[in-house]
Amino acid sequence: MKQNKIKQGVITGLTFGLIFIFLILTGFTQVGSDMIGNLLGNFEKAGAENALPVINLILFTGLIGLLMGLSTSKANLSNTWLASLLNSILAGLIAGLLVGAVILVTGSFHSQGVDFRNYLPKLGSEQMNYLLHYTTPLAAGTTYLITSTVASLIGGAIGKAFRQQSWTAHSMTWTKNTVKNIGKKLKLGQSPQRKIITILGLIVAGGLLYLLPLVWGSYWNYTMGTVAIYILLGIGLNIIVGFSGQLVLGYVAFFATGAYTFALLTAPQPHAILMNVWLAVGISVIVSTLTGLLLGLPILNLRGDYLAIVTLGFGEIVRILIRSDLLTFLTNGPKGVTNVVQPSWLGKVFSDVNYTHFLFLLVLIALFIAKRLKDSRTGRSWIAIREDQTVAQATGINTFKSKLLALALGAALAGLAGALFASRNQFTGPEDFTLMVSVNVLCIVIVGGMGSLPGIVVGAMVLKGLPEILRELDDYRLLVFGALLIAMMIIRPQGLWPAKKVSLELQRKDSLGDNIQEVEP
Amino acid sequence: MKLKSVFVLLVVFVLALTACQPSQDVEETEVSVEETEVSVEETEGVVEETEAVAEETEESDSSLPAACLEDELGCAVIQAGETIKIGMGAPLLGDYAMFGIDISQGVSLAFQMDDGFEGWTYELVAEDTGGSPEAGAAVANKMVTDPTVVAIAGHIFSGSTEAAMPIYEKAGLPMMSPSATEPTLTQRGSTVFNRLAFTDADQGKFAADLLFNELGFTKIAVMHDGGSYGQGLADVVRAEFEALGGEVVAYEAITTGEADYVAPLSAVAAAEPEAVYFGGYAAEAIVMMNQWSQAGLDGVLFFGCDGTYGVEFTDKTGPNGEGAIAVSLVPPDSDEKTAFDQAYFDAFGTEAGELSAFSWSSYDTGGVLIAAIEKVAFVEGDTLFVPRSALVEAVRTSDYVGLTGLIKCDAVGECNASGPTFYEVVDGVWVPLD
Amino acid sequence: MINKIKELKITWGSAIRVIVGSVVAVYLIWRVVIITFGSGEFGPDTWVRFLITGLVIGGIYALIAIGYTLVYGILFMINFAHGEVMMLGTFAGYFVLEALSAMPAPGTDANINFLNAQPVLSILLTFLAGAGVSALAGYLLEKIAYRPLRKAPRLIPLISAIGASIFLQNAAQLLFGPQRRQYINPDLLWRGQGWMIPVSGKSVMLTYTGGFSFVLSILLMIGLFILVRKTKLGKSMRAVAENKQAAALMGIDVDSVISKTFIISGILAGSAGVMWGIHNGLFNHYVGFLPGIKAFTAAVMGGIGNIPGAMIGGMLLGLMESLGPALLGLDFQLKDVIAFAILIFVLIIRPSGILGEALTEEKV
Amino acid sequence: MKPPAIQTKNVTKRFGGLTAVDAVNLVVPESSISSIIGPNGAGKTTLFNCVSGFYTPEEGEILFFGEPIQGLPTHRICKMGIARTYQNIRLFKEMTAVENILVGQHCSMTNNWADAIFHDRRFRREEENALNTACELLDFIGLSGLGDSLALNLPYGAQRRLEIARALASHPSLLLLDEPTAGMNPQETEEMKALIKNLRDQLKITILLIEHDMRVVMDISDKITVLDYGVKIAEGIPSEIQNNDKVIEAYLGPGTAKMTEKLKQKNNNYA
Repeated sequence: MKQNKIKQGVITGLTFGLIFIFLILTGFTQVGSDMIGNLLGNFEKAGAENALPVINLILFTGLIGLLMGLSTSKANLSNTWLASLLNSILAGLIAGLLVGAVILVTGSFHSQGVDFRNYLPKLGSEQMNYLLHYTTPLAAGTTYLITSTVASLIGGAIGKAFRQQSWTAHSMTWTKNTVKNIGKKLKLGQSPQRKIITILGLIVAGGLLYLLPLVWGSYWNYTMGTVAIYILLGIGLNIIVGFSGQLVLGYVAFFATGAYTFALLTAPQPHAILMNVWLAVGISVIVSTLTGLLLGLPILNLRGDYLAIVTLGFGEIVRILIRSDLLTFLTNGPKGVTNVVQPSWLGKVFSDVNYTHFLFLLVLIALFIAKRLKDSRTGRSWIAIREDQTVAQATGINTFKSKLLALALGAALAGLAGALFASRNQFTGPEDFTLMVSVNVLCIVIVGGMGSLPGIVVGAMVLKGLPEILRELDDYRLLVFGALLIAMMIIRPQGLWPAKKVSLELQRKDSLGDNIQEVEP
Repeated sequence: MKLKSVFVLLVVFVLALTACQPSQDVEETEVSVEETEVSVEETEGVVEETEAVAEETEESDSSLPAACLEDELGCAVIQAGETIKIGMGAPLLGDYAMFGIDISQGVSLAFQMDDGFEGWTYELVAEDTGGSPEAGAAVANKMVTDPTVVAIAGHIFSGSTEAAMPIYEKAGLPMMSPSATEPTLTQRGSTVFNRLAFTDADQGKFAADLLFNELGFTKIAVMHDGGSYGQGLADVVRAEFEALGGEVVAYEAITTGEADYVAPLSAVAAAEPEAVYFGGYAAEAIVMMNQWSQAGLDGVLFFGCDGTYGVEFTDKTGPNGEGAIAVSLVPPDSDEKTAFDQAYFDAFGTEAGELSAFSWSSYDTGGVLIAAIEKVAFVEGDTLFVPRSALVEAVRTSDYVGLTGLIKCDAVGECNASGPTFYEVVDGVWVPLD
Repeated sequence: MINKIKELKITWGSAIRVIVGSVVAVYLIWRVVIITFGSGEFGPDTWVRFLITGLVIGGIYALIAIGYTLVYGILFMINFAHGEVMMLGTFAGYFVLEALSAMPAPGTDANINFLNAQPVLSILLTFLAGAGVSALAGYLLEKIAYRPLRKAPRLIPLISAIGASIFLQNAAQLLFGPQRRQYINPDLLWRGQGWMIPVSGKSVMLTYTGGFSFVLSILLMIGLFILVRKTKLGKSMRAVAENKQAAALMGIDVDSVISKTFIISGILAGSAGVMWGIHNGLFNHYVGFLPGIKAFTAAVMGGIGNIPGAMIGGMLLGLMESLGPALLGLDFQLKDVIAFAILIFVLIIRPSGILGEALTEEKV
Repeated sequence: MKPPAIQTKNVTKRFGGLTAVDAVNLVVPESSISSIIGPNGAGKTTLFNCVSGFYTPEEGEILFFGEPIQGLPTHRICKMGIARTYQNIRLFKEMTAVENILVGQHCSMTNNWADAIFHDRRFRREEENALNTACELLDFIGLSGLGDSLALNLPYGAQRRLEIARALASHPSLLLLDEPTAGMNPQETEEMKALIKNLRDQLKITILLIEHDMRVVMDISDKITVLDYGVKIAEGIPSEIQNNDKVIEAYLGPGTAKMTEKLKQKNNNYA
């Protein structure tokens, strides 16, 4: 019994100790401490003296300890205060001992002049001194131990106190109810009012979408333009994966086809066709669609992961062929196509603001189309195929045709996105079309919520926008990104904005009700 | 219902965007130099427009020094306590990270070893591009929004550079790339782009000449790694070698990142060449060298390029790499070089040249940029001003002696005046070829 | 008879299948004719070289592919991070070899390091470390990133796996740096040395590392086969793969079986990683990605979920990569195109892989 | 004379060495309720799957109102007017009840993706009609008000009925019901019986069903076919089947027919 009670503390301590060691070895402690320094506003002065960074480092250690304490208290609600605090102290001690030991050992080696950097590049001399708080290994190790234990104890106490009064739970339910009530009010409100609010909102949002690109500068125009292109890709892949449930991992092939068709048709090299931009966009879309059809015909009766790997292979085939010597005469090989034409309207080349507006408009149109498709016979047949292909076919759906249509439409959107991508960058090269593009788009669809259109917007924002925002984290952004992806799948597997069902029956009743009202007077 | 969902969507869109504003310190500087900021921002249009804006600036704010008002792109204004920022777009993560990390380390070392200018120190702002053109453009767009960035060291890799060039051109940020070698980059009329790397065309020509005339080979095989750099070189060598009268008996491309090239090497061996020219990077070259005899290429000369040169090659091929030839920007031994090597090792724990062959030229890149900035920058009050178009001009007219020799840019921005040096591996060390 | 003819429906899919099939077949026959009777761009020695390369790489692919197939068989998920599990094993092996080579051998003079004094023991230790670290990584991966998602829709664990892959790759880069590292082999197994096999007047080298890797991968596969077929654990693995609920009702601890599956696939991946290092030498944090994708391809080609299928798929993929370009008269740059094209071709003809169960009759 | 709704001629289906359905001849007259019964593994569902197109029989012919349908893809068969339900309910779980029924109407609708994008008149009219039909069907199976809940959230009996509604939505002339009352309580079973009768009487739909619950079978069937090991062993009206020795043996094992005879007599004696 007693052992069981302690177990939680031991495990948490070990976990957090290892995590902290990992953070030290990857050098994240420094970044984290600097962030704390930034928050406290003492970072500016940090360069001069050693005291401030060390304080920040200790604070960072404390923060980890605090989190550790909180998580020990989370596990056993039935624990008494004493047991709970004991657990926290235990966790703090264990983690502190682990970290302290690592610091002690590396520190001692370091003071003997051993250079770890060949194997652990983040443990350079300067960093080691910093990690040692500019003192002896023993003193530093002890500091870590004490900080971790004390912080864990505090964390445990806070956590226990909160849970004891289940204050958080109350607040949670309160918020939920409030949100629900507001929702109800909105729903119950008479529909004319609702419409006015919606229209007003649309105008405001539309205005913002128009105004923001004007003011936020070229960097954000560029980033949001990329996000918009990825939304287009997401919508396309969502038709294939989210609606019709066909796992396609080579979506980049259609993107590449669109981009290259457009680039080759408009760029002065290697072919000097110099076609009109808008015509070229159209042809790119058509070529991508045809590629989709051609690929789909032989393979669409494959199921699940077989389809996934075949399409993955197809994506790679397209990329390798584009850059190969075999097709260099056609595609300009690994050098890519340069000087791709930018779109123009009435003789004036799009500025980046125009371009962002144009992309936003296209995204809205694509969203609108996808939404209409979803709520139609076609869309229902896709979703039926996703749910149960055999039954869908027995219900009269020509599944092959239906899947082919989904693939073709998805490919068409990818082709459009590709053409825009090439023209906006004025360049396209084979390295823009790696497997990771397909993976990214798939992540957008799933992180946003399978089959959900607003989900794609949110997903694209998070997945293409977040790494840009995480640039502040420099080297650590992809690390953080990977960890967030896992955490997100565990915490919210249905996606950030899961698809919502339209209440068709209710809607019909509403409309009938409206009719009656209209008839009565 | 439909309307509502669209509405919610828009709101989220907008909220997310407003949440994504640049970090605070950048914002502050934006406020303090609002005028220049505006002028930089609006230079995206045509050049005439920029001039108009510059005039506007003149009218609205006469506190700027005359040199800035005369400069058609205005000045970068750097307050006391700030640093002079030099941007860089390089692959810092992913498959090509060693190039980016090495180059950023080389450049930042140049800045660290410099005493600064009138109390201002230089700071390298390196952003990750992963080597891709798409991210190259993103980084460039980010760089131009920071008004205290005065110049760009980079980009690294031709594709990324290519995508970034038009953006810097509009903003008037001079570039100096230690490694973008695609020949046509300097032939696009860009005023801002310069490079230290010699072009593939030059290198290929010299290599073919050496192979045919000096070493006396008549039958060679040409291989490349399928990248634009490698393929460019290989094509030049093939054309030049054939023009000289030699015969290219095999032309084979491989894929990067593999660990086994026995099959393509065996195929090349079957054509019985006297030497194999390889355009590509050390990673593949090392694997190839180690499998040389396995593929039946014993006694056939390996002829590399500046991508294959480096300590890594000799370290990791050991006796297998004996006799291989490569080209390099690596300077001949000198006191400065020894000092740099020591400093590099002390700072980063790896030998200069271990991550890539660009350690030295990236150091020189930093040096050239510092020299150019010091030529045009001036202090008024407690503010540093760097006239932008003057800086563009200054970089283009650089005349500087660095670790790698004389750096003197020509009219289109080719700055490597010393030409390639060929090296041969003798007893595990690269020795200049006479 | 008439019935049969009526059943031959002509659909777009089958038409394309026939066309693609016959074009490929005609081209292949033509190539074989040219190679056999024509002037012959490659001599027999070159073909033997291709074969050796293919088999060695194929063995490594097969080991990794088994990991994919084991996990897929039991969880129906693509363990996208499997390549990264292998990468961690490669690193672990490297560090052990570094340590051993820096360590003086006991009882000898200081000139001989432990590595060369006790090469067999050293190699054994290296493999133990590689396999151990990969097994641990696999175990933790399952526990942290996949177990909470056991009941989620199928694509959710895939995204989690992609996240894990990105995380592990970057963690390794941050921990150990981006530079390429090279395995220090004991002199006994030095790269670039091997047995010389005379083939048509020329001698072809079979490297010691290559021979060693191939034999070891075969031994590991045999071991795994025995494990799955003969042991209690193997039986429970198969039971869990068949039906988790039923297995649980029969008293099998499903969680522990899944954990053990990940451990086993980790062991195989780690061994493959160490082999990779010993045979090829160079590696960095990116080493797992490409072999991971290739092995996944191999697993699917063999019929995913089927262990002998993964072995055959791996070997076949390795052979195709080295023999394919020469057979088809294409550039070696296109070897992945050939590999993927053959994959597509195989799946068009056998929609569930070479040894996969036929799914044509859907269970109703 | 109008051909029967379904006529199978010597239909044989094999899985490897196992002959699941062996030369079965079956006639289902129009507007009848016919049942197939037999012990587990007798080949009932396999025969169903042959009729609905999931399997292609190796031998024999299946005529639907005189037209051969064996080997056709299932969506074509559905379009011809055969709809079915499944032994283990197979609804589109993540779709609402209404949507399930709308999918069922797929064949009877003609609008395509372009119509959907432009919301043209045909689309609007068709969708409105479809929605009306769906709501009527919901009413018919007694699920109105539950139309907007996801199929997986419906109670078991409701799911069974929804599956029938989805099948009905395609306006079938023949409805195949695979164990429609499996797992239902007596009251639900009664409701289902009434529903099936209604289908025949009101909508004039021919019904072929597989059922284990003998009370249901005996109560509503016009005709019963008994399968055992893939072979038809008996056919006739309920009362004939009830007293067929072969059938009893098939269900209870050889020799049991006499036993039951004796038991019956005993019971009679006691009575």
